[in-house]
This record gives sequence, structure tokens and C-alpha cells, in this order.
Amino acid sequence: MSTDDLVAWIRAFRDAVTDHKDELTRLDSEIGDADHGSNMARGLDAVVAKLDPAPASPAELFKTVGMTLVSTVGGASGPLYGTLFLRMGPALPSPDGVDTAALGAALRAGVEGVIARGKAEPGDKTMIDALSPAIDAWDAAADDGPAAAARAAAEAAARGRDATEPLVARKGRASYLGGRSAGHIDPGAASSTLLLEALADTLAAAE
Amino acid sequence: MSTDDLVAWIRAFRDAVTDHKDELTRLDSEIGDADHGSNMARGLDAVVAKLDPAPASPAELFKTVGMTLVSTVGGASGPLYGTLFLRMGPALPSPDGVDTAALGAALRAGVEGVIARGKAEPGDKTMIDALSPAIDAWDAAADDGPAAAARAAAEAAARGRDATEPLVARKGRASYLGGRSAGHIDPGAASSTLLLEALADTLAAAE
Amino acid sequence: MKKFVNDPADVLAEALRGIQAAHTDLRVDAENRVILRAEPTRAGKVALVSGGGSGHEPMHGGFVGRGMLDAAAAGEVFTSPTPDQVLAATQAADSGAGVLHIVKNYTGDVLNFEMAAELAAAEGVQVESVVVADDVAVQDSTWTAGRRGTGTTVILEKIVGALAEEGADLAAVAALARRVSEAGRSMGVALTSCTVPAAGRPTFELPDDEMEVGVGIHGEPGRSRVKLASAREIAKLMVDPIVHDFGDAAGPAIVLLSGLGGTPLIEQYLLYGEIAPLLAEAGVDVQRVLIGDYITSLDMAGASLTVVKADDEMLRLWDAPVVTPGLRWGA
Amino acid sequence: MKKFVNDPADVLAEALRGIQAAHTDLRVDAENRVILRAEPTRAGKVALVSGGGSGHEPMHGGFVGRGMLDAAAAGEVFTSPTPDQVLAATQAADSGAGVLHIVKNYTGDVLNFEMAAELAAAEGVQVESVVVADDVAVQDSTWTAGRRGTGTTVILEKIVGALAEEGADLAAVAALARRVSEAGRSMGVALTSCTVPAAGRPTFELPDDEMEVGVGIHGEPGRSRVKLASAREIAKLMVDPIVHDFGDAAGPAIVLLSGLGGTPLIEQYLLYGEIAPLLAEAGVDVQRVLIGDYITSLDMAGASLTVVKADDEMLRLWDAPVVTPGLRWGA
Ligand SMILES: Nc1ncnc2c1ncn2[C@@H]1O[C@H](COP(=O)(O)OP(=O)(O)O)[C@@H](O)[C@H]1O
Ligand SMILES: Nc1ncnc2c1ncn2[C@@H]1O[C@H](COP(=O)(O)OP(=O)(O)O)[C@@H](O)[C@H]1O
Ligand SMILES: [Mg+2]
Ligand SMILES: [Mg+2]
Ligand SMILES: [Mg+2]
Ligand SMILES: [Mg+2]
Repeated sequence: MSTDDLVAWIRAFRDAVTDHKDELTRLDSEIGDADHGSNMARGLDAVVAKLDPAPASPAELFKTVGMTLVSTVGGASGPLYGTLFLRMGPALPSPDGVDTAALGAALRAGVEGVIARGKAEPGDKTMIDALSPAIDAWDAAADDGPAAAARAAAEAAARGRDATEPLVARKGRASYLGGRSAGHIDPGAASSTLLLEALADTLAAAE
Repeated sequence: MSTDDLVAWIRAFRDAVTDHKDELTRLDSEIGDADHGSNMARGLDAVVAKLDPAPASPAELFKTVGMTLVSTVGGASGPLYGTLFLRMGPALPSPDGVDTAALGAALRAGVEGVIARGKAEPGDKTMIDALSPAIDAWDAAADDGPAAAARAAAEAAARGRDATEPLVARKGRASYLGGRSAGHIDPGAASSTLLLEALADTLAAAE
Repeated sequence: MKKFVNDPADVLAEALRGIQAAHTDLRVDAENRVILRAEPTRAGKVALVSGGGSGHEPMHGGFVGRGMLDAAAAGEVFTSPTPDQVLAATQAADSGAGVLHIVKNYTGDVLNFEMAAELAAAEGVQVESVVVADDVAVQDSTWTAGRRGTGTTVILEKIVGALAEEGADLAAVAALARRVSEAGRSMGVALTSCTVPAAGRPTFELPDDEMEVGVGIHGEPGRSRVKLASAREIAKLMVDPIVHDFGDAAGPAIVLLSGLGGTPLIEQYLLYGEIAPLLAEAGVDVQRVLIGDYITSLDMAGASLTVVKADDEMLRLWDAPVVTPGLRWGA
Repeated sequence: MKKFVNDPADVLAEALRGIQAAHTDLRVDAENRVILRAEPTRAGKVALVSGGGSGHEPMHGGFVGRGMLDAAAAGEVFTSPTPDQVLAATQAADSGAGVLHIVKNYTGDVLNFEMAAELAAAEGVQVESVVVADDVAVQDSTWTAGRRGTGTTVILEKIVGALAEEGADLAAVAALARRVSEAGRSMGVALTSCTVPAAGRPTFELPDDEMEVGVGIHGEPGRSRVKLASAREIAKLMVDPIVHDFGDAAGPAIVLLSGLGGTPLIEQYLLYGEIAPLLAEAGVDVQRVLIGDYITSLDMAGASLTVVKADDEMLRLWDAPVVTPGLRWGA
């Protein structure tokens, strides 16, 4: 994958979040504070504004994305999505060339970073419920090439997102609702699914 | 008319205001501050609580009613209705016996007191628009006896009340609305009409 | 009706109970519904007595205390207090040096305070009255009830309260009160109606895309109903008529932007951010400013702007210590 | 949406402009969205920095000033500020004597303040943090995000601000902050939802005859939805869980009853009239009380009750002078 492919991914993620902004906020209204859509849109707009000229390498791209998210999103999602990207660059075997295995390793490092920061476990009804199965699915499909791995990851993320619906939240604002948090999809799991779907779509188009 | 007849009038007025409390408040919502019904009901409940044992004479009755209204209603209607009754007693030719002419004179004195206090003229869209024609109608029908005079007064009051609808208010809270006060009946004119209707009904029943 | 109430008929009595529970330096006369300073008026000090319908909190009860009012008579919601209440407040507050009645220009308030002043005079209390009529939304005329009294009342109570605290006599206190009253102009805008507890539903219906311009503080509809506008446009709707009414608005001023009860502070600040440059443009030199809920209309969403042209004496007295539940500084 | 706004995306920036226009003793860093005292922190004085999402005004920006905070970082509405903002506030406020971060326990606030503290430490600023988690509506557990931070924050900022003003060192300031934090319990009730400007409609729908019990300050639904109750019953729903959580609630306390933004003062007083006897029954000896809008949730109708068990030092520091837009006495 070229740096351009990865820049296209980030742009596609921004577009997906913009398209789903109201839906993300609506999900966050049910069990949170009605800002996840505006938070992510604000941050990704700031990110995209920094991608012209495009960063020189995947490692630089991930650093820019992570730092910009940290400094423009706020809330819980800002440090968490920020950490995801900040951990990806250093996990790349080489700062430039990125193959399926390398991106898989970077994503895993990113997700582990989110877990370390947020201390959520699978089943806590957070973005981790989409991200964790996604990286496992990536690794399982890695031999079929990046587009296939990304598609598998996106599908796993979507299943993980949907599986948050019956859960009682133990982390994030939704945890304040106790049993009432059940019956609603977690907004962060929904935005994380958009992240992986954007990747799958971008890599499919690049093939 | 006996003191008992006049006590029955005041009780009937209280009952009419209680029955029309929400309507008076609704009228006051349109062009005022949504309290005329509760103001009058509160005051008349306090008045009725003072009528047992019944006052010894019409003059005493009117004084009790006036003083109680002044000290329990508040707002614009408290001093105005209070003044109406406070001026009636002293205007009676004798403190005890009351005939058609005597009650007419008392009512006239009362209404003049309201005008002196409130400085409203006919056409200003206030209770005066019901009270003024009512006392004129009373005098015109006085020869037919108290029940007929009271009925004529009540009918004139109702016409006066209805005639407030197109007027632009120059006194009271409705005046703050300027032209927007047109198209609504004045709440004080509505309660004044209830006062005279209660008198007509009471005297008809006493005949 | 979404309110913290028990029986709507008991709102005033029960709110007074809460005020008494919260403020040990106030004394609530529950029978007469009068809020007083716990300490009796110092001998020789002119007493300031105000009052009006309830539903405008912190006005007036929240302005009782050192440097401001001596007593406030609390009427039912949006209903002027009765002469008995005002008389009780007046007699309790008088130290022998006389009492200033601060009255907002509403027929009910004027009549009830008038009657109370007559009764007080008969009891040997010297009473002077000032009637505040500052609301530029209402056209003034000798044929009408005249302008409403709104935000200038708050500023007047603070400034004149400070003069009374210094020991000025009744004539001087009343003269300053009239000066402040004449120097003030106000204008209010409502985004929603309020709900009078006894009525149980909103006083008026206002569609989602409309607002009322030129409202008072009793939940009455305003002078006109227009399309909901941006804060920037609303600021102009508030500032322009005030500036216009002054003729020449230039000079030092004290400004009050009060929420009407249902509008949160973040919006009030945003609105003030739009008002400030408009005032500057008109030459208003804002020396002091208060932003928050000071004179309200129950739970109405909206705001009112008050500009009082202030001379050096007014500014000095504004800065003097005040210790009340609603306004406090310097002590 | 019935609000004083222009573009919903600009609410925070424009509200900050209003704050700057109104308060000459504050300085607004518009780029970083930080509110500071106009005067730099006195050499040797520990600085208090707080912050959080906007929509809770006057908290926190309105508590910047002598005797309370040195700086506040204002996030977007209901969104924690970013590490950059908190870092800017921290660096600007530090006089060299160190900085106390006062953080409300929300994942976003905790993470962003944590990152900022790491960055500040890397720049050589000594930082201590206290995390307030006082909301008894939320069951505490090591497996969850824990309790929310609400009203105790206001009382903590006042008390600890006074100690810092006296010149105490960072360790002492942080120790007192933890002591106050542990001594506080809060409980909130909502009668309506609020409307986040960027969302444009109420966060949740609440039928006319229902209310939310156990809400926080971000417009989130509460712990349970029940039938609308009388003020008397609601008072019990607020007091009981606090008293129960204390185990033994007896002893001197500072009490805050805060409106959530859309509830007028008259209702807050009425509610306090019901709360006071229940507290007394539980042995709570209310030494000081604040009633009004101090920690809000935009335009939500509702109220939150906070009880902080206070020792003599806390009471002494509570009474010390404070000069901020939101809280002022003694100067
Ligand atoms: N501790 C955590 N670990 C992982 N993800 C979390 C955690 N806390 C919250 N989140 C995620 O953040 C999302 C909410 O983000 P957002 O609404 O932008 O921030 P906030 O909750 O501060 O308003 C949740 O839906 C959840 O997926
Ligand atoms: N100056 C006046 N003269 C005569 N009647 C008046 C005057 N001002 C007001 N009113 C009457 O009082 C009525 C309103 O009474 P009410 O609602 O009880 O008091 P308030 O206006 O103080 O709320 C009006 O409908 C009007 O008929
Ligand atoms: Mg959120
Ligand atoms: Mg009325
Ligand atoms: Mg009234
Ligand atoms: Mg948030």
C-alpha cells in the first residue's frame, strides 16, 4: 500500500463520519451526551486540513492524524482515537513500505494502545468491541492480501458493533445508565466500524 | 332586599367565579399574565369565609367584602374590586334598608370609585366597559323593581364585556400589547359581568 | 407542568420557607409574606421597601440585605402584593427615618403600594415612592398605563440602597431613586412562554420558529411576534430601541443583561458578546455589567437588557458593599 | 431550537467573547479557549486549573478569580477540553510553585487531563491532580468508569482556592483537595432534557408526566425514569441516597442546591424548603448553603443536591474572600 492509499483511507473515514454525523450523535443521545458525531467530524475535518500536502510516509501520516485528533476532538474519543493512530506509526516494521502484515501489526498496536489508555475490555460496550474482533479478523485473512483482510476486519467490526446492543456498559458515559444502557448500539463502536469500512472500501478501489 | 339576599349575591358571585376560574385565567393569558381567575377565586374564597356569621347590615357586608378583597387579591383587580365594595356602603341612604334606588346609588358610587382609583375611561378595555353601562341600565330599569333592574344591568354588562373584544387596551397589562390586544375579551370585564349576573340570578330567585 | 412544586396554591408560602431555611441573615414573616433583614433597621437609616408579584426571583426578596433593601413584600406569582403586606413590610422596616417605596409601574403594584402608603402615613410613617417605568417596548402616553418597570429596578435598589446605608435622609434617597429611574431603559425578548403554576400550562403558545419581542416579566406576550432570529439579530432588536429612546446614549453606563429564568448563562454570555459592540458603537461606555438571572419571568427562555446612564455618584454607590442572596460584593 | 445562538458550531467561541467583554479582571485566551485571571499568578502561589466541557456555566470559567481558580480550559459543549488546551492553561497559570488539576471523573476529562499533565511534566511543571467522583446515582466499582464528578467540584474549587491563596504548597493544596473530594456526595434529578446546540433537538424525550432520577450534568438520561413527583417526594429521592451513601451523615456540612439551567430560583427555594428538614432529620448540620445555578446542564429543568461534610478548616476557607463572576464575597 502506498502512502496515498492510506491518505485516501483517512479522507474516506472523514467522509463516512460526515455522512453519519447525525446518526453517531443520535446513538450518543440514547446513552451518552449527544456529541460523538460532532466530536469526530470536527476532529477529522481538522485532520483532512493537514493532509495537503500529503505526509511523506505512512509513519508520518499516522503521527499527524493522531496528534490532530488528540488536539481537536476532546471528550473520550479524542485521546482514544488519537492514541490509536499515535501507536500505529512506531509499530510499522519500516516507516515507509506497508504491506498487509505491517498494517495489521500497526492496527494491533493501536488497539492495544486504546485498551491501555481506556482500560476497557471486550464486552464493556465501547469501541473496543468493534476494534478487537476487527484486528483478529485482519490477521486471519492477511494471507489473502490487504483488501480481503480489510474487508474481513470491517465485517468483524460491524458484527462487534451490533453485538454491543444488548450489553450493559461498564465504561464511558453509558455506564452511568446502568441496566438502561442495554438495547442501544455504542456510538464509538459505530464510528470504529466506519473506520474499518473506509479502509476496506479504499483498498478495494486501489486493487 | 334583605342583608341575606345580598349575602346570597356575594356567595353566588364566588360560585360563578369558581366555575369560570379557568376561563378568566385563559382570557388573562391572551392579553395579560394568566392570573385573573386565581386572583378572584382566592379573594372571594376569603370573602365567603368571613360571611359566617352574616354581617349585620348591607353596609357592614360591603365593608367586609371590600376590605377582604383589598387584603387578599392583590394585582390590579384587588384594589379595584375592593374599592367598588368599600364605596358602596357609605353611599347607601341608610345602612340597613336597601331598595332598588339605594342599591343603584351604591353601585354607581362603587363604579365611580373604581374609575377614580384606576383612571380608566369607557373604551379603555377594562372592567369599566362592563360596569359603566351596567349601572346606567340599572337606573333606566329601576322602576321595574330590583330583579328587573339587575337583569338589565347584567345584560348591559355582558354587552359591554363583548364590546371589549375589538378594542385596543389603554389601561392594565393588556395595554403593553398595543394593537395586539385587539381581538380578545378583557378578563376584568368578564368577571364584572359575572358579578352582575350573580346579582340578577339571586334577586330573581328571591322574588 | 415540569416544576418542583407540591400544590400550586402553596408555591409562594413554600418558596418562602426555603428562603428562610437558606438565609439566616434574613427573616421571613410567613403570615404577611414579607422578607426582612434579620437585624432591625439601624436607627436613623431610611428604609427601602420594595415588592411585587413573585416569579421574578432573585428580585425582590433576594435583594434584601445590607446595602440594598430592608424589606420586600412578595405577592402571589405575577400578582402585586396587597396593601396589608406592603404596610407590614413598611412598618417593620421603618426606624423612624422614613421609608422609600420602590414600585414597578404596573397598575396592580401602583395601586396596592399607593393604598399601603396612605395606611402607613395614617400610622405616622413617612413614605416616599419612586415608580420605575423603563421598558422601551411600551409606548409611553398619558392616556395609557405607561411603561412597565423592569431591570432598572435592580440597579436602582443597589445604588439607592448604598446611599441609604450611608445615612442620607429620605428626601435625598428619594431624589436619587428618581434620578436613577429616569436614567434607565430596558428591552426584553422571549423565546418561549413561561408557565404560571396555578394555570398549569404555558401562558401563550409560541411555534418553534418564532419569538416574542418586547416582553415584560409576567409571561405576557410581547409587542410583536417575529421569526426566530440569530443572537446577532436579537442583540440589535434589544439595543436599537434603547439607544433610540435615549436620543443620545453616549456616556458612562451600568448594564444589566438578565436571563428570564429558562435561558442558561452560556447563551446569556453569547448574547452579551453581540450586545457589547453595539453598545460601544452607540457611544455607551459600559462601566459596570451584570450578567445572569436577576429579574426573571418564571421559567421563560429569554433575556432583557437594561442600560442605566450612570454618573460618578451612581458608580461610587454601585461599588459600595452589598450583602444579599442575589447580589454580593465588598463584604 | 430556542436558543440565543448564531451558528451552533460557534457557541463556545462566541460565549467566550461575551465573557471577555463582561469581565475585565479575566483574560480569555481565545485560541486555546482558556479563561485566566487578568493578573498573572503571584510568585510562589500554587495555581488551580480546572476545566471540562462547556454547558455547565458558571462552572468552570465563572469560578476563575481571586480565591478560587487560576485558569479554566473550556471544551466544546459537553466535550472535555483537549490536552493542548489544558496544557496551555497549566503553563499560563504556573508561577513555578506547581499546579493542581481539578478533574471531574469522566473518561474524557480524565484522559485529556492525564495527557496534559504528562506534557506539562515534560515541560518542567509540577502537576498534582484530584479527581472528583461524588455522584451517588452511579454505583461505584473497579470494573466501571466509576462515579461522575458533579457539585462537589464547585465547593472544592472554593475551599482549595482559598488555601492556595494563603500560600500553601502543592502537597498541602492537593491533600486538602482530596479531603474535600472524599467528603462530598451529590444527586441530581431532571424534569426535562436539555438541547445540545450542535444536535439541535432535545437529547432525550421525556413525557409530561415523567422525570429522570440520578442524572449527571451532560444531558444524559438518568439512572431511572419515574412518574413526575411532588417537590416533597423529589426531595426525598435526592436526600435519601446521599445520606445512605454517607453511612453516617451527621455533622457539619456545606450544602449546594444547584439548578440545572432551566429551573428558576423560586422552584429551587421551594425544593430547598423540602430538603432542609430531611437533612436535619439525618443529622446534617448545614453550616453554609448555596442555592442557584452553579453547575448546570445547558437548559435542562432540574436540580442537583451536594452535601460536603466540612471540618473547621474547610468552613474557615469557605468564608475566605472570593472574587469571581460566579461566586463572590468578602471583597
Ligand atoms: N474507557 C473507554 N475505552 C474505550 N472506549 C471508550 C471508553 N470510554 C468511552 N469510550 C468510547 O467513546 C465513545 C464516546 O465518545 P464521545 O461521545 O466522543 O466522548 P464523550 O463520551 O466524552 O462524550 C463511546 O461510545 C465509547 O465507544
Ligand atoms: N386602570 C384600570 N382601571 C380599571 N380596571 C383595570 C385597570 N387596570 C386593570 N384593570 C382590570 O383588571 C383586570 C386584570 O386583573 P388581574 O389579572 O387580577 O390583575 P393584574 O393585571 O395585576 O394581573 C383587567 O382585565 C382589567 O379589567
Ligand atoms: Mg459523547
Ligand atoms: Mg392578571
Ligand atoms: Mg397579575
Ligand atoms: Mg462528550
